[in-house]
Amino acid sequence: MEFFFEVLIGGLLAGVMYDLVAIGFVLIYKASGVFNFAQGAMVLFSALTFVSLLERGVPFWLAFLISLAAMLLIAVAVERVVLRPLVNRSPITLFMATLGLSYVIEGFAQALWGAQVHGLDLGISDEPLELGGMLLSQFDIFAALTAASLVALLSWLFNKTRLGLALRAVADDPLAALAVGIRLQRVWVVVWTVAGFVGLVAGLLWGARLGVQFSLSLVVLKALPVLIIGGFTSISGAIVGGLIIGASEKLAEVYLGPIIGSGIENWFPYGLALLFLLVRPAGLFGERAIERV
Amino acid sequence: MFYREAGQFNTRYAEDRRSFPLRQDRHGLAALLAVAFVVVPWVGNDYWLSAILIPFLVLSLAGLGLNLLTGYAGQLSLGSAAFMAVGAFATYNLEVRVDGLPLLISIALGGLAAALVSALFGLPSLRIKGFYLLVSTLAAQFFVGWALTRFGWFSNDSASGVISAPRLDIFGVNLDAPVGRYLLTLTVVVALFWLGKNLVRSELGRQWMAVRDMDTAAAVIGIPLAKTKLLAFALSGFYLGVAGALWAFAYLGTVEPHGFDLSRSFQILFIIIIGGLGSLSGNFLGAAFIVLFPVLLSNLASLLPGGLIDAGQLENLQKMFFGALIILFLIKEPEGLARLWQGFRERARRWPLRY
Amino acid sequence: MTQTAATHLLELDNISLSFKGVKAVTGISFRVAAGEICALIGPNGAGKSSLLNVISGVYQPQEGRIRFDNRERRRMRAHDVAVRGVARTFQNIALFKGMSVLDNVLTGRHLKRRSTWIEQTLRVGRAAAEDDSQREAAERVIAFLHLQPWRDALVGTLPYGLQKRVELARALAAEPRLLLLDEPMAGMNADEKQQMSRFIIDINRELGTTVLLIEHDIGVVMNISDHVVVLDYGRKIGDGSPEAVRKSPEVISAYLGTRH
Amino acid sequence: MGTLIETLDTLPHWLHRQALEHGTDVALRHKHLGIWQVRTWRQLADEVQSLAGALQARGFSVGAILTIISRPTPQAIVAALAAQWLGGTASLFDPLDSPAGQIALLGELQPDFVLAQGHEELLRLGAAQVTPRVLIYLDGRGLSGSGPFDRALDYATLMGSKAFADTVPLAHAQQTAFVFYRRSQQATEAQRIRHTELLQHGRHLVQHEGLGRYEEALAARGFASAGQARYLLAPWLIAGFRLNFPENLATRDRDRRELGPTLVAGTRETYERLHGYALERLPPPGDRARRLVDWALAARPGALRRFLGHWLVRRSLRDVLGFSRTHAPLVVGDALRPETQAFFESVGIKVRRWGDSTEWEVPSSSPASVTNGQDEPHSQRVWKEATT
Repeated sequence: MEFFFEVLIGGLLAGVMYDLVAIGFVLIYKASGVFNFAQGAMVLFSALTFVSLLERGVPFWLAFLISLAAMLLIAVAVERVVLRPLVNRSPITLFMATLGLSYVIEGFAQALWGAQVHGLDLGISDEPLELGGMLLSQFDIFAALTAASLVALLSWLFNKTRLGLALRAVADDPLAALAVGIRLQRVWVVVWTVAGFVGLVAGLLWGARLGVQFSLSLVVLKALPVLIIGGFTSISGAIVGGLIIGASEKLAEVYLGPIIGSGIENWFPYGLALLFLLVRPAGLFGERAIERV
Repeated sequence: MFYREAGQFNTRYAEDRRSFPLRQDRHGLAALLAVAFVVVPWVGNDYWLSAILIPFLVLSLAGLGLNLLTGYAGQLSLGSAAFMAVGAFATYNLEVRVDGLPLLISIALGGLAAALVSALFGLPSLRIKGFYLLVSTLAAQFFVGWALTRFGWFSNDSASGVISAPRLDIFGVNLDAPVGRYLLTLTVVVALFWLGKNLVRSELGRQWMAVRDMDTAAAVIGIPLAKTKLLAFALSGFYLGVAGALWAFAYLGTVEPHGFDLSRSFQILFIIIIGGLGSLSGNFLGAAFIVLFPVLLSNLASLLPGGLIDAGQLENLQKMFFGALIILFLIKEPEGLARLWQGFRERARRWPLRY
Repeated sequence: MTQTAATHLLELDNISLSFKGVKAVTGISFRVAAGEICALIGPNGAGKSSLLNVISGVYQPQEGRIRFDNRERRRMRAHDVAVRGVARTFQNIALFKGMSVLDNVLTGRHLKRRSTWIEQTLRVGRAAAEDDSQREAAERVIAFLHLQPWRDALVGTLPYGLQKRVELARALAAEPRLLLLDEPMAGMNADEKQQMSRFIIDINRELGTTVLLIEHDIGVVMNISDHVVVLDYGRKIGDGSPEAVRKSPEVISAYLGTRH
Repeated sequence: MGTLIETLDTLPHWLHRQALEHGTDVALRHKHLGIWQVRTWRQLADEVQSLAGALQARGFSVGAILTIISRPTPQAIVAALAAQWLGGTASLFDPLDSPAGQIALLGELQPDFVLAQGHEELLRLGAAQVTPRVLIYLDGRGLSGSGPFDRALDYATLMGSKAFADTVPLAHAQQTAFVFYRRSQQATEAQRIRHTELLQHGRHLVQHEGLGRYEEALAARGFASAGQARYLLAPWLIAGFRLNFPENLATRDRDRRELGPTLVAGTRETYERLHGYALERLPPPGDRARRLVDWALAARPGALRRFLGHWLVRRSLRDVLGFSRTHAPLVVGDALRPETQAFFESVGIKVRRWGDSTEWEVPSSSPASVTNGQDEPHSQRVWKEATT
């Protein structure tokens, strides 16, 4: 039983990592209705930039700011080159565009910084910590706290600031938002930058875990089921979804693994997401639109 | 501009239904086939046959497979490679476990197996739409990959999961030589494209497009959405399965799950985006582009002073270029190269008049 | 086209429909006689389209019964309704934009197909002969609505008025017994309206198709319909001959109330 | 043909001959329901005879006039030939002419036998207060329950009842084959053409232009002109080539390109419309493409220009206009305007003129003077005029 909880908590904490990626998705999806497949590439790019700067002796905070600036540039470029020309095209088209975008960013990141694996040490020891008779990784807890503060920051951003207001307006009804003089383009740039920022944080945490390398961009594939379960339009949904996925895949690995074979965690989330889809197509927190003809 | 259409008119519907209504086009096609079947095997060297033409043909076929599902029936899929894998492994197992089974039969059966798997993963499409469906197809991608590596039975318990394909024999004729493999591939591809052409021009093809363009209206007309979608998945799966078998047997000569990973699925998606969604010829154009462009790029790089661009950088450049190209096509010409060609042709037919 | 009240093709009995608790239609009952042109009118948001969607099986009513051709139904999916011989057009055109006019019309006839997709793909059996008959029937519809010049055009490229006509053609191609038209003349100029009403009358007279249509242009409605049903806020406030309805004070007030 | 011609001195006789000798050859094509529907000479002759039978059964006799108000359609041709088969006359009206004038004309003529295309044409008859003895319509669309025409007969059902007329034509050379009417300010003028005259001109054209059995002719405009009767119908029956009808006015240009007629017997309007059609669709002046076109179409080109111009522009322009197989481009009646003539020549089409010699005359007894057509049916009157 003890063991079970350990696994569960471990899973939940791992789920936090998924949350960090998923939140980026939700932001962009809410603001521009794009399912941004390039989020993973953004994570990779930001982390890679950060690490490489660090390795070239740039101080931590400066490297962080520069990477952030880089994400801003990307956001501007994306808005100019991808979003604006493709405005009011079908979601599928936009998705495929972000697929292309992810190729561009990944290629660019590796062309710029090389493809080798970079170690990243954020100075948090990873030795387990005894809590209530359970061994928990300090790092995971740190990650959880970061995620929590990030979410707090975002919710403040969206509920208390004018930008947040504008964003929600755009999310509800782009045309109306335009009508009341909200500049869609600017909102998009800001949101993509924020998503980039979230990506950077996620990149650092993931990078410190697995080392900063190409495989970072694959976390995007984990985020999809998270969103399906949580619903594309709700941050809290994304968080819950992430926790569910994290916990369930760990549990599955530990308890189902021995029966049907190891390595199931790379498809298990999808199976789970499918079940959710068939039962609740709009996800836990997403609202479903009734089709009018 | 070199068309001469005056005097080409139809007195029967059958004539009007031909897919190449113009005499010039029919002759052109005949010439093309003659070249492909007679001239190429004659003049083509091994490198061109086995490194360029065979993968080009197989990828065209795979493109058609995905195009049936995405371009015609409007169901987006990222699991193409999985169904190719199923086709490849099913064919392999039939070859090694059922002795005396003719190669073509086992390829067809391999395709059938892929069709079943594809239809299975298509089931969710009855409830969900758009990129929610990605979940299902990605699930296929990862699950199949996992299952094939996890269970040794599929790879006949070979240690690495990598297995070499058995000899290619058809009616006792050995086809292991590049020419043989090329002709085998070409024959299968031509036959399946002919069927595909009939398919998309049949009632079913129209139903697919109806579901793609406006599914509520399709339902009101009385089109059974479930059956239509599942058939799209199944037939797409069949084509991909056969393509997978050819990829393993005629091109690589080995069968391994990693050859059918997610990036392969993306590659096939790119083929139909560049070539043209909802077009048959587009698959050839897209595949040609995907196959030839890297060759071209590396040749260009080799022209530069040595070491200026190493292989890794080349790959990155390639990636960026493809990505940019996808975005460009989605913005400028969502219907791909095929549409560009068709537009040019239409103008040529009307020239010098504008409309 | 006056019919004896005995032969009713369509009977709605106390239909109610609501979205998330919001009532769209409440307790609507009326009957459409075989062979008549029946108009469904009312201010915007009166629930006309919702009612049409109920009849064609796009929405399922929470209450009420529908009798079509003396077969009663509680719930029925759009597909079954089509099989029974009901075809429709949509308020905001729902054509297959990526297909040619001819293909749209042919698709409208797909219920008339007998050969399987395998026969068609392998070009064996009855497929070819059937292709001919289907094509000829489709061509007759195209000729009936004077669409020959645009036979091979992609519908997405056609002007609005023509698209409306193509959609009518697609519905007609199914050889329906009941034709539901949701604002067939919306956004048309006078000439186009004139032409469209001519087509609708011809369809009714020449092919004997029963027509139930929604239209805002009262002038047109009074001209072409044998029978008018008036809705307001999801309730029926008028039902009868054009003259009778025109005189009904309730209808007049409803219209004056919501002039737009 | 030599010796035959003496015995073959009317249009119906030629039809008869073609049906006997080349029964299975294509006589007519009509683009209908998306494809070119074919009628062989045998089928055509049968159709003519059964319509003739139907007319005869309803009192249409030698010298009577069948008034045909229709666009060029196979049925219109059949009707004209049927009338002539019975030794009668066909009087052609083009529905595209101004309604007002036509209504007045019909009102005066009070025809006894009428074949009208459809609703529109019937309405004109109604407006002209014409109540023919026999009224046949081709397209019953919109007729149900429209008042005075409940006695009208449907062409299709008429054909269904196979009442064949005598298997040899009753026509003879001196009878009027066609009569055309028009209103000038003073009076109504008529134009009568006898079979002999028609065949003489037709034969002349056939020989002079060297027309054979395999010509393809497109009949896009109305027949409501004597010229067309002389230079299209007569040659068609004599040479036995194929007469083709476009799907409708809107599609005639596409249909012409599909068909690629070898013989174009058009009126001045035909060519000028086509000229306008081309000008409107060529690249806009000043555009680079347009400069190429103009360069290629310039008069008196040198060798290079002739070669390049042919391959780059003229050949394809001829084709889109549907003229790439045309070896007999004829204009019947008035000559073309110089610029039109020049345009077609620059594309490589030398349009040849065949003047129309029939003069208009005011009928000896002007129909207007006859108060009641009952005592002396219109048809009788014309028959007198035709035979005296």
